[in-house]
Amino acid sequence: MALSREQLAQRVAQELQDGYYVNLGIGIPTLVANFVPEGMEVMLQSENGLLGMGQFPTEAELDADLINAGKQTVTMAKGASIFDSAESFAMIRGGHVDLTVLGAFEVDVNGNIASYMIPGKLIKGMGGAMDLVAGADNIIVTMTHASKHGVSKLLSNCTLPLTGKGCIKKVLTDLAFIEIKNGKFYLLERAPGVSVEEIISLTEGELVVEGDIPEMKF
Amino acid sequence: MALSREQLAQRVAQELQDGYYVNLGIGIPTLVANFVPEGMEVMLQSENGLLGMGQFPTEAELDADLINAGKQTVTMAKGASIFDSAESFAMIRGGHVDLTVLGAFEVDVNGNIASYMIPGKLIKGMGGAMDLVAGADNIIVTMTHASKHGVSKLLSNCTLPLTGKGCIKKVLTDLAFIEIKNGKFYLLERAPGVSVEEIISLTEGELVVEGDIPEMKF
Amino acid sequence: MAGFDKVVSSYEEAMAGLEDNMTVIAGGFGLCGIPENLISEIKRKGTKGLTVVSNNCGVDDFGLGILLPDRQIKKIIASYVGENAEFERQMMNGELDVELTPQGTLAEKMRAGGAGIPAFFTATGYGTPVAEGKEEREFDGRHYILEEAIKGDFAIVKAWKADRYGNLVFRKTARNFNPMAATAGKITVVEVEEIVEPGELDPDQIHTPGIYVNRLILGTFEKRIEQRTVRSDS
Amino acid sequence: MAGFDKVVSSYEEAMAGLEDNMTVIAGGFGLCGIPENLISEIKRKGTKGLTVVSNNCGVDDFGLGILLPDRQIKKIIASYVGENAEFERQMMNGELDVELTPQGTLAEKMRAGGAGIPAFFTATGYGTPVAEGKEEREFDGRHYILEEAIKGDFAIVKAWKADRYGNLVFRKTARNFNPMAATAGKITVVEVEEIVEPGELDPDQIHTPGIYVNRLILGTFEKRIEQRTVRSDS
Repeated sequence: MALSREQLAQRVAQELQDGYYVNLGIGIPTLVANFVPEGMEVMLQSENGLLGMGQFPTEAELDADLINAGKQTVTMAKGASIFDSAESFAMIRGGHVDLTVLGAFEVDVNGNIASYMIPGKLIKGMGGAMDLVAGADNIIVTMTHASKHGVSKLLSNCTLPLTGKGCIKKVLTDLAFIEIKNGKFYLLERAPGVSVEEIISLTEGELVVEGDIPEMKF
Repeated sequence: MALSREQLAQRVAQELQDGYYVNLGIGIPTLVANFVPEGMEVMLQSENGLLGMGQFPTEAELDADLINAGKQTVTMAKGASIFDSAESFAMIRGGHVDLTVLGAFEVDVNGNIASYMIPGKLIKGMGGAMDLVAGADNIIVTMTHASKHGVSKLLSNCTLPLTGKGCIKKVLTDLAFIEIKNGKFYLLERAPGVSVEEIISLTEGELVVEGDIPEMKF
Repeated sequence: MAGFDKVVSSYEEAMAGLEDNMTVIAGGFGLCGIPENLISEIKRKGTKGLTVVSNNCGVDDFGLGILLPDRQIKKIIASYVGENAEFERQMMNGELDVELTPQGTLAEKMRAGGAGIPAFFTATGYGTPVAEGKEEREFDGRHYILEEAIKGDFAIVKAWKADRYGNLVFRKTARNFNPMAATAGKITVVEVEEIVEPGELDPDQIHTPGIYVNRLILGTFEKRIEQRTVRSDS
Repeated sequence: MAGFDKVVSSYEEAMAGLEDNMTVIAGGFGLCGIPENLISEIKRKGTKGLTVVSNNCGVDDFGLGILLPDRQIKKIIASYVGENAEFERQMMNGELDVELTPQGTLAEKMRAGGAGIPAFFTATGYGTPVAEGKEEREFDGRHYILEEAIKGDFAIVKAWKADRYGNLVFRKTARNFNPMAATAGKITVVEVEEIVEPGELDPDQIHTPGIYVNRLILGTFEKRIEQRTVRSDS
């Protein structure tokens, strides 16, 4: 069974470590915050200028001056700090964020990522995504493995305009957890009940399958 | 008569305008603050991170955490702000300071200035001087016109290592107020009682004297 | 103290001198911390052919979006331009020139413009459409592209508090691009919620020193929320 | 909250891992805002062959100057190095490598190091000895030189207040180079006058977010004054 959005977030959360500063993209990555393991603390960076993002506000707490990068109203966690956009991206570009999680349309065997533009269709802009993929060492891309029509999104070469070149090493799809190195995909884990064969068939780029591939644990 | 240190400062002060942000170098430039015309307000920038430098502290006000670029203890004027060194030089380099006054060993007809190093003798470093001369549009250099032995400091070509290239347009010496343009010195004013001939004789670089040269007024 | 008193009393005075075809740098992220009344004044003035530098372009009826119907904006340099139907129409029809710029690069370009840094290298955008026509260079085995500074004829900024000298304090994430925008305008105009006397703000806690500010005006603000998300009070 | 608690209890622990031939970036201007006890700990450790990046090198018996007698510093990158006899002796004898760097360029190089900017252009130093061996380029008819970022194995910083998460507040001109230094160390160690609990500092008023800080220690400070200048009380 393909992972649900929640399971994707849950699996990503297993990569967290106590004391991590984390930037979560819009969509599934945002859900990761709900699965931080018990007894572990992480601090969320929002690239519009907030380190230590809290939960959504109550009606009483609602503040138009306090939003996240998705433009949603939020609160601040204890120990939060506020800064300007130049400082925020100094943090990101300078590699100070421990983990970045974001979505994508496509990734390829060379660690390229396309996530911001579909020519002629979707031209909204890259926001902070190009800075995030260029600045972070530790990035997890979360995405569906293939389109509804079975077209793979894990490619030999990205077909869409790139968000970043050679910067992705880990991809979690609804079917598999994959590492990118040496110009190849390496299958690390598979979603519960998903066969290696299915993953192979839905992966267009070269996929290395070494030994027994364990199922993800939740 | 050659100008005294106080007269040099007094003449520079005539170039101030109400609302000017001013950076004053160490030595004679510092004295300019004592001659701000009545009813005029200027704000002093100190490149170690203070805009709105006040007078020296009383014993009771003395604070080791509040110094100027000359490392002297100071106070803050009303409306002062504090910032870090990167911000301070963003201000300077970005051309936001209205007037910079600093000393020099030599200037030349091309607007070059040498002020920080005498090889083999004085190697203390340029501090913020190179940033100040490169960043400011409006700079007044204050210096003695010639050495005690009558060697001119207003040259065809600076002989000492440069602090900045092609950035000086106005020089006030103890003998004359001079503009630099088109690769020449232009005599604008002479110190009271100092003859044009004396200035010519002590100026090694090409000096243009057009019409009657007025005496400075104090 | 006239020399440092930056307060003006009307929005007309605040935006005086803005002319067709100028470049305007605007603070704000989404609809948060935008100089909403200064934007309205630009609409009222009817200035045309503007190049606008801003992270976003507002929504159809609020923020910079209100300058679109009259085609006041010729070109926009932004990182994200969704949520705006008229914008999309003009962009798709080639009526509006859009230069998409990564958010961090945009912030740094504004800062550089104000700080006398004409250009800097960044890894952001290397190997992407953003890198087209730009110099590429390796430092320590990593690839970077050269990005140039941005300066504006005007910068329009929203702060929370200011003293009459133009020392600014921002509030929460309404800070965002505002401090950089403030440094990068030939004329920087700031609207605020409160103006106090010089000396009332703690010098250690001023976000933008008054040296960057030319004009200051007291405003009232709608502060529209783009994505109202709340949790139950439990 | 163990993960974000940066407080260590001894100076030995604070500087653990500092090894010979490392690069250390230090905050401070003159003797103002220097991490005086962290410097003393480096003296006590006896670490040798250090490259030190700091605006100044202290005086003979205080600040970074105390690392000179035992020849712990191999190279210093600074803007101004007067007021120090032993320094001058070592420099003149070629025992100490001195790279003079304009003050603003030095600050920007540290900031760039922390901000993932490998290099930037500046007009500062063009046509001077500082430009030797550096690329020159014209932008809009002005001349600039290319300056590269600086990063340190360690950064040593003095702040006024911090919370346990390493969020820092500086006091008056003791701020100077400290915020940039804090961003540019692989390991950033901060000593402060007061440590409070997370949540006690106003998030809008934090000068350096805790993300840059690895270790935090409570110290007591001599705060020596270099140029004591006072006026009479009249």
